[in-house]
Amino acid sequence: MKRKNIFILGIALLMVLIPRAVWASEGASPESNAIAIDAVWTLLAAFLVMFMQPGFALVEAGFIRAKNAANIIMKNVMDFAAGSIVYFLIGFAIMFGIDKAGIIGLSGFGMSGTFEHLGLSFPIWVFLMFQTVFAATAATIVSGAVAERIKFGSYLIFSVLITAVIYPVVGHWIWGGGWLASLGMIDFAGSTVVHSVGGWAALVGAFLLGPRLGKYSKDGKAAAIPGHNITLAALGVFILWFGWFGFNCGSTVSGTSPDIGLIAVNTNIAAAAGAVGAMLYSWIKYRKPDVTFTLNGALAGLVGITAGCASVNPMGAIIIGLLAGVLVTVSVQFLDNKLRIDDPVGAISVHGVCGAFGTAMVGLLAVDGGLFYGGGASLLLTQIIGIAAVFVWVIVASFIVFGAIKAVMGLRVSEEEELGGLDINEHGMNAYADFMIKS
Amino acid sequence: MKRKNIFILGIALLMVLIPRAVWASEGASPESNAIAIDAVWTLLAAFLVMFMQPGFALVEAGFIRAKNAANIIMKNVMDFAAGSIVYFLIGFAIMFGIDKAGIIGLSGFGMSGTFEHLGLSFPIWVFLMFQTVFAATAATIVSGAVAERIKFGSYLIFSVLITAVIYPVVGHWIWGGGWLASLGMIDFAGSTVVHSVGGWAALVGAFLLGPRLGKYSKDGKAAAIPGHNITLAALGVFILWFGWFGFNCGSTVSGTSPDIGLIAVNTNIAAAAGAVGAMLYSWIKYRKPDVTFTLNGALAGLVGITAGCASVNPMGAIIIGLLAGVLVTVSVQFLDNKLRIDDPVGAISVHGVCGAFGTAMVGLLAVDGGLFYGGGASLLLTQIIGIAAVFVWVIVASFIVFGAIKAVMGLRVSEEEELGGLDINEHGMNAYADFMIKS
Amino acid sequence: MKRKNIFILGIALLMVLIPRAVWASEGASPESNAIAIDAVWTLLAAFLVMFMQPGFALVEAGFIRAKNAANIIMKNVMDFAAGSIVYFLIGFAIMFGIDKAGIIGLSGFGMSGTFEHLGLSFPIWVFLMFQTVFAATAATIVSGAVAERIKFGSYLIFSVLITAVIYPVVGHWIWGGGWLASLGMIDFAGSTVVHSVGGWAALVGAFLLGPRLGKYSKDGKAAAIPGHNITLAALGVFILWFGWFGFNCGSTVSGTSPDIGLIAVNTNIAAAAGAVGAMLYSWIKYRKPDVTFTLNGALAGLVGITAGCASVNPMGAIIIGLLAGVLVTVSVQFLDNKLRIDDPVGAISVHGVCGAFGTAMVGLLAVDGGLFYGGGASLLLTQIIGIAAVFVWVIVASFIVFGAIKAVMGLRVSEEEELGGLDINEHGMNAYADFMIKS
Amino acid sequence: MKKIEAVIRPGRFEELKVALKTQGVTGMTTYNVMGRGKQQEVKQYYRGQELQVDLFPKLKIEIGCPDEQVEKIVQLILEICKTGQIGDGKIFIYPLEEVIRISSGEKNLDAL
Amino acid sequence: MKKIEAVIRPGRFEELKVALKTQGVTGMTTYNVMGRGKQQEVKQYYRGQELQVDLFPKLKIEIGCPDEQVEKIVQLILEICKTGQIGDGKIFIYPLEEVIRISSGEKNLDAL
Amino acid sequence: MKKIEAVIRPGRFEELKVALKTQGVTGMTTYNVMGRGKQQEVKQYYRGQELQVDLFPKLKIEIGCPDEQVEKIVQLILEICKTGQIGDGKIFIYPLEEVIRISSGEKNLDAL
Ligand SMILES: Nc1ncnc2c1ncn2[C@@H]1O[C@H](COP(=O)(O)OP(=O)(O)O)[C@@H](O)[C@H]1O
Ligand SMILES: Nc1ncnc2c1ncn2[C@@H]1O[C@H](COP(=O)(O)OP(=O)(O)O)[C@@H](O)[C@H]1O
Ligand SMILES: Nc1ncnc2c1ncn2[C@@H]1O[C@H](COP(=O)(O)OP(=O)(O)O)[C@@H](O)[C@H]1O
Repeated sequence: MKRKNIFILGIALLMVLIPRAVWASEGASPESNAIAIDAVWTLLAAFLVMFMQPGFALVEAGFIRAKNAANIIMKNVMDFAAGSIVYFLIGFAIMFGIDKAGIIGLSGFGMSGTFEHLGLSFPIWVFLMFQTVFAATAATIVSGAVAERIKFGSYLIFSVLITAVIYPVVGHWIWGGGWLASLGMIDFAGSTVVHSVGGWAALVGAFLLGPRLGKYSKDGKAAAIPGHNITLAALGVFILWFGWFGFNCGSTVSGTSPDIGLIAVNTNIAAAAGAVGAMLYSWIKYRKPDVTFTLNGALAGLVGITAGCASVNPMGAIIIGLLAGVLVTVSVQFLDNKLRIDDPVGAISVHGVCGAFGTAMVGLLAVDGGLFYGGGASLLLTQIIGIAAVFVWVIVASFIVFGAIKAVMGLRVSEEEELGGLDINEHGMNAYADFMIKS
Repeated sequence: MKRKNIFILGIALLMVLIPRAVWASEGASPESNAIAIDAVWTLLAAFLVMFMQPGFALVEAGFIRAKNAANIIMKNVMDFAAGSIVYFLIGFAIMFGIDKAGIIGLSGFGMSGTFEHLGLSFPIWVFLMFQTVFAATAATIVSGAVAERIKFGSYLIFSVLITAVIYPVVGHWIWGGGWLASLGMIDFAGSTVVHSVGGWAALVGAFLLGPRLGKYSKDGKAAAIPGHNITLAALGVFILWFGWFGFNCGSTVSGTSPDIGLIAVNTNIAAAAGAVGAMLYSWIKYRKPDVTFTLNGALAGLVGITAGCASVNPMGAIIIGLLAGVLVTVSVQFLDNKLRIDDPVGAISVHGVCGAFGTAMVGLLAVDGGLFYGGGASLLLTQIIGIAAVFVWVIVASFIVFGAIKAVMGLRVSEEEELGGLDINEHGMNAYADFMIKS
Repeated sequence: MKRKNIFILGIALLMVLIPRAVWASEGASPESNAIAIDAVWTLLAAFLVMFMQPGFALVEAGFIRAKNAANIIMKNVMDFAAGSIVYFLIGFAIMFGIDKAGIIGLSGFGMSGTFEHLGLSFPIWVFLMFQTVFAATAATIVSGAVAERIKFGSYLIFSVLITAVIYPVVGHWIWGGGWLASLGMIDFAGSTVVHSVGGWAALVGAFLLGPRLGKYSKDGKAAAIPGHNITLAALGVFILWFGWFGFNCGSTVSGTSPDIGLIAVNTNIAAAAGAVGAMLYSWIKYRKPDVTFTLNGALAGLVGITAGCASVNPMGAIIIGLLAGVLVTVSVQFLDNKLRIDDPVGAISVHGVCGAFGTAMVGLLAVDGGLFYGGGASLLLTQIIGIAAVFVWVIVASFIVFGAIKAVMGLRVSEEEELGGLDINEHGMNAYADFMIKS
Repeated sequence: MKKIEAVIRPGRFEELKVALKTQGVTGMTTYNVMGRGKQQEVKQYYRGQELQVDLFPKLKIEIGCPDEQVEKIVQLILEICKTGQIGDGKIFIYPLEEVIRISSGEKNLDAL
Repeated sequence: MKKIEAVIRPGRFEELKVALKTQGVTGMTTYNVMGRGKQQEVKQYYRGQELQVDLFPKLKIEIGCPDEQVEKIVQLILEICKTGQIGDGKIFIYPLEEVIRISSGEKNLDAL
Repeated sequence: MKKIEAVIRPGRFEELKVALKTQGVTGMTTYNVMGRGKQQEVKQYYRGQELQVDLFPKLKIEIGCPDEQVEKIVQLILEICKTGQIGDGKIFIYPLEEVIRISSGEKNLDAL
């Protein structure tokens, strides 16, 4: 067998099983290799992003009480499962179908028709895979904020609709050739597209649901409701940090891009700075370094750098991370004590607030076009327009969807169910059958 | 340093440490790059598949009682450890050694001799790595079904023998140029080769061991024995889902293959559909969406799509997943209540039953050759022959091996040890020393 | 759009967001592709190595008591977070800056200036990313040995200093063109550079801190202090095993290297042999296969093979692994009973002792240059010189740093804080708020 | 002296604790128990198997107190923990012969 | 009234619970304890260190009942929980002065 | 016979257990409880919210023993568990009417 014929290689024995034409049967070329590198990179990144799902699941589970752990797990499994199907059927078409007036895509439902207008070199499936895991990320953010009290069925319906419509519309605006893309908004890997969308939807959900029983005393003071497994929550954060390399670096959708190294460094160092920022702030403010804030801080740094990971330099990434780390703790306190919106895991602050913050910071710190680098205020302005537009759309759409669900079937479990826990009442089981659970 | 000389690059400083000739010292060529892409892809996929080991470990641990958690963990560590060595020494030779009569390979024990007949472009080690983690997967499936009552030593011996002989023989038949490969059976990534083999061996093990104490009341009614950590079990499922991308997409053993994107999409959507199918079915049947069935359903979808992931389209994948999700819950009930075979984690249903199901579905849904696509019944027939042959071989071989172990040293721990837990009695410790365990 | 123009591809829609020049705008070439493959490989390996952080966190958390779990988690998060920043600012420059007398690098602080002397083909950021996660690994080893009693602040300071100075100096000697590199020392992926450095620093820390309260009875007998979550510890080991593929295979910093397959096989089989070795040894010695020793054994195998993973053959890897597995259990006992140094997780034995052992074994088993392969004693001698030099440097430096911290602010929490647990006393919370914790 | 043992709904405990404190009763010992009175079994399904849940999680509070405080404490418990539904819990009262404070060696009423 | 406290092998509980129910005894409170009577220590190794295990997991059941039921319940426990081996457990009987059902305020025999 | 109930600092238990054994007292039942006497609340912050910690983890030991052993055991507990600080714990002594060893059916003093 000659070296040259690598495309008819593989394992001869397995060849029977490979039913389709290989890449370029006429032989390897620099072009076909470059396409392969891009495809391999994009897929591996997609796998990493998919792995963020258990990251979210663990953070959310760890930050809430043991009696609701199986329920939150179930929500996380199902938003990814249902989301994968619905994004395949509807979401992708809205996001990347042929553009209508810069507002929405409207071709390719069920992956039918052509996606030639995307100008992809590799098969559309590679791109679909990558976009599916992004869509699922947006959906999964919501579950944390509405945890411990939302009905399972109601949650599922919202989850399907955010993946089918609410998120893809924003995605179309910014990544699908829509009006914000035309304005030149920079949201490289989705601080706004993915995280703020999830965060603002979470805000609406948590607001409409109201706080958990016992969260506020009669005199309105917020109580601490400690999470049941900080070890697992931390594992979740590490998994997210790991998966985020796929999220940000993979957003080049190209392994031949020379930017991937810088993006990785920026991503990592912003997360690091976020953890440091939150830890120091909580240490000073509460006399002890707070573990859950530090964990939130790392995520805040990651969310913050997502928009600008390919536009800023590492110093910029450190600044974004540090500030996001502080911002997230301030924001959690603000929601808790001032707005009285009960978000058990800090999802609104981490994803909504820090997503918007990170997107805005690109306007200041982008090496190419940022205000601090002499690029003037125009990029900053564009960013702010984008942030505001997405905020308005998501809040309005979520109000309609959550509101309709509330009207039709109710959002919240009964008081008794909430006290007894969603695990036993919604799923007939306990997550930790063998352990004594403290009351 | 010239751009061109990239092959003598790397980090100059590190070069001292690289003792061997680099890929193609005469310079990069499209061919050498394509080989490198294939090697990189195959290795990364192998790493992902290796990571399925903790996935299995967590699902199994989470679904059983706390008093046996360290024991199941230990079994999972050791079947991979012992399996890696024994597959290197024996298994690979039987599976990929030079064919004897379509039945068995018989050259290359201890990786000696040549493997030129495989026609691999990249070094044999890449392929060995990939195949090792597959072999370990087959072995590890068994531990769940025999959990909470099998002797540690007895389990280890079976585990070594399945990896050394039982699995490689099947592997040879279907992937190693054996008689089923010649018939044209399609089992792309191993619904049958890996999963059914594990599942049928699990069936024999669980049957010979008998049910756990307390599983059946005197009047023969099956009792529920809740798992001790659903959060970890769910993490295990997510890890498996993640690793499965390596399992299926990596089975191209080629990153230059244009199929990898479609395979990824099919894999993901079948898992999603499996979770949806199992959830809906359990919701209707038991009035509540069952968490552990949903988790099993996702795995069932993955097992089901494994055979046909490169042959069906995403719609086919959804169908396979949905049906597998329903099938797994029906099968678990059937084993529990009708056959009275006690499988604590559902391994027989997930891997054995859904593996066979998925393999058969290729005969219907393969775009190229499937009955529903006008390909006639011949592929379906071939698939069924393959399923049946593997079933017979594994059942017979497992009966012999498990039976011999039972005769010589016994399979099951004493009643007292079972009641007290395998952790304390087989390993002298508890998995959760600091926690109060409910009785 | 022509196939050829793959470099201006990507998704047309996303292009707006990609602010920088792509790899080689003039088109794909074999050279540019090879660079891309190397960059992709190195980055993916770096991500895997980063994922070792939760591996360490879980092993350490699982092996200690529940009352200190959040604290150890916090230390693991923070050493990676703080370490990433400080290595960016200082460590990388010391390790890979322009060499001074073979002792230290002194250029490129804050990644300023040029790193042309490294002769890298891909952007420096790729390399920085890879090196950052290695540096963090060295730091994180220490936390396990000093667990359950060191002050959080004191730990953090040491952690920053090991990443900024102690580790980079050794890195420079062996990987940065320093004097040990010149001698021809082989430490491919860092048995000595990373693991021994961490292990010896851990030794000093554990020694200066003294044993945990209750570890030794009045008559000097060591007590067992069981870990609180063996399931999570095992997950940690599996994660480390998984990440180690990135650690060792990625150390080629080249995906076009033909060695990556062999390195993967060696890594895997040494880990397997380590687990087997430790299990068998403990089974014989204590009549039961010890779970935590088996877990340590797998890690010992991995640490042991790290130096020689590209120099030995799989048989050599099995030997190294088996011996390391036995060695680690002997060493743990020796430290516990003879030296009375209390290392809750076995970090000193796993990383320090087995790191040195593995480095030495290269001198015997390297196919090219090893004593057993007729290469004479010179390589062995070099290896031993390297081991000794690193031992002396790390011990002395750690004594100075830990000693200074002890003198200035104290190392150890108060007796009362230790009894009550570091979680509540250092961070004001419990890791498992909902569970009854046994006393 | 008496020992009052109250088995209550866990969700009621916080309020009770605060109320007791306002009455000057701080000494108490609590732990989780599983129990059942006349409360009905609940049928659950786990993996499709019926599961009779006939023990429910409760919180037990033990309070050692002088005879004359018993009534007040019982009243308080009834007030706060009563929803009128089965499952509210029960109060048991035992004779208590001696109490000793370990830190001081004080005995009986001085020790409470 | 009496309080019966039985410390038994956890594995025997399910059967005992069912048997008690057939006798009309449903009221009970249970929790996990660690205990030891004359049962021998067991030597274990953890990471090579000897570990004296001298407390064993047991289940404690508390049943408040009228005086005349005591004997029947004790008999039932002896019947079901006795294996004849050391470690079977122990039964303790205490005087119980008062019982109050929280949901209704009923007292004593009415409350049981 | 009496039942001695001691609520102590968990950290003191190992030593106490050994000391009791040297006195021939091995029978005991232990479990974890949360409790409070006159010990002061501690203020903690969790995610920036104030958290009043007013129940502390303690270990409860129950020992059934003949009347004449009570004093010896109480002395031992005082000796070993007393640090002089509030929070050391408390000892409660109750009347115990009957004890039965399940494995043999032996009663009262024979059963202890
Ligand atoms: N006879 C009894 N002996 C011991 N504990 C009891 C008894 N009756 C009730 N309890 C405890 O009180 C708790 C609450 O009882 P509840 O169901 O309210 O009683 P009832 O239904 O008789 O009012 C039970 O969960 C159990 O722990
Ligand atoms: N004197 C005692 N005081 C308190 N609890 C006891 C006493 N003796 C035994 N127990 C409890 O009863 C359980 C079972 O005791 P067991 O070992 O069967 O006693 P024996 O060996 O005296 O028959 C013990 O684990 C312990 O919890
Ligand atoms: N009156 C009481 N009733 C029941 N338990 C008590 C009482 N007083 C104290 N305890 C228990 O004893 C433990 C130790 O009490 P401690 O704080 O030392 O008491 P004091 O401060 O009164 O000396 C408490 O945590 C609690 O569990």
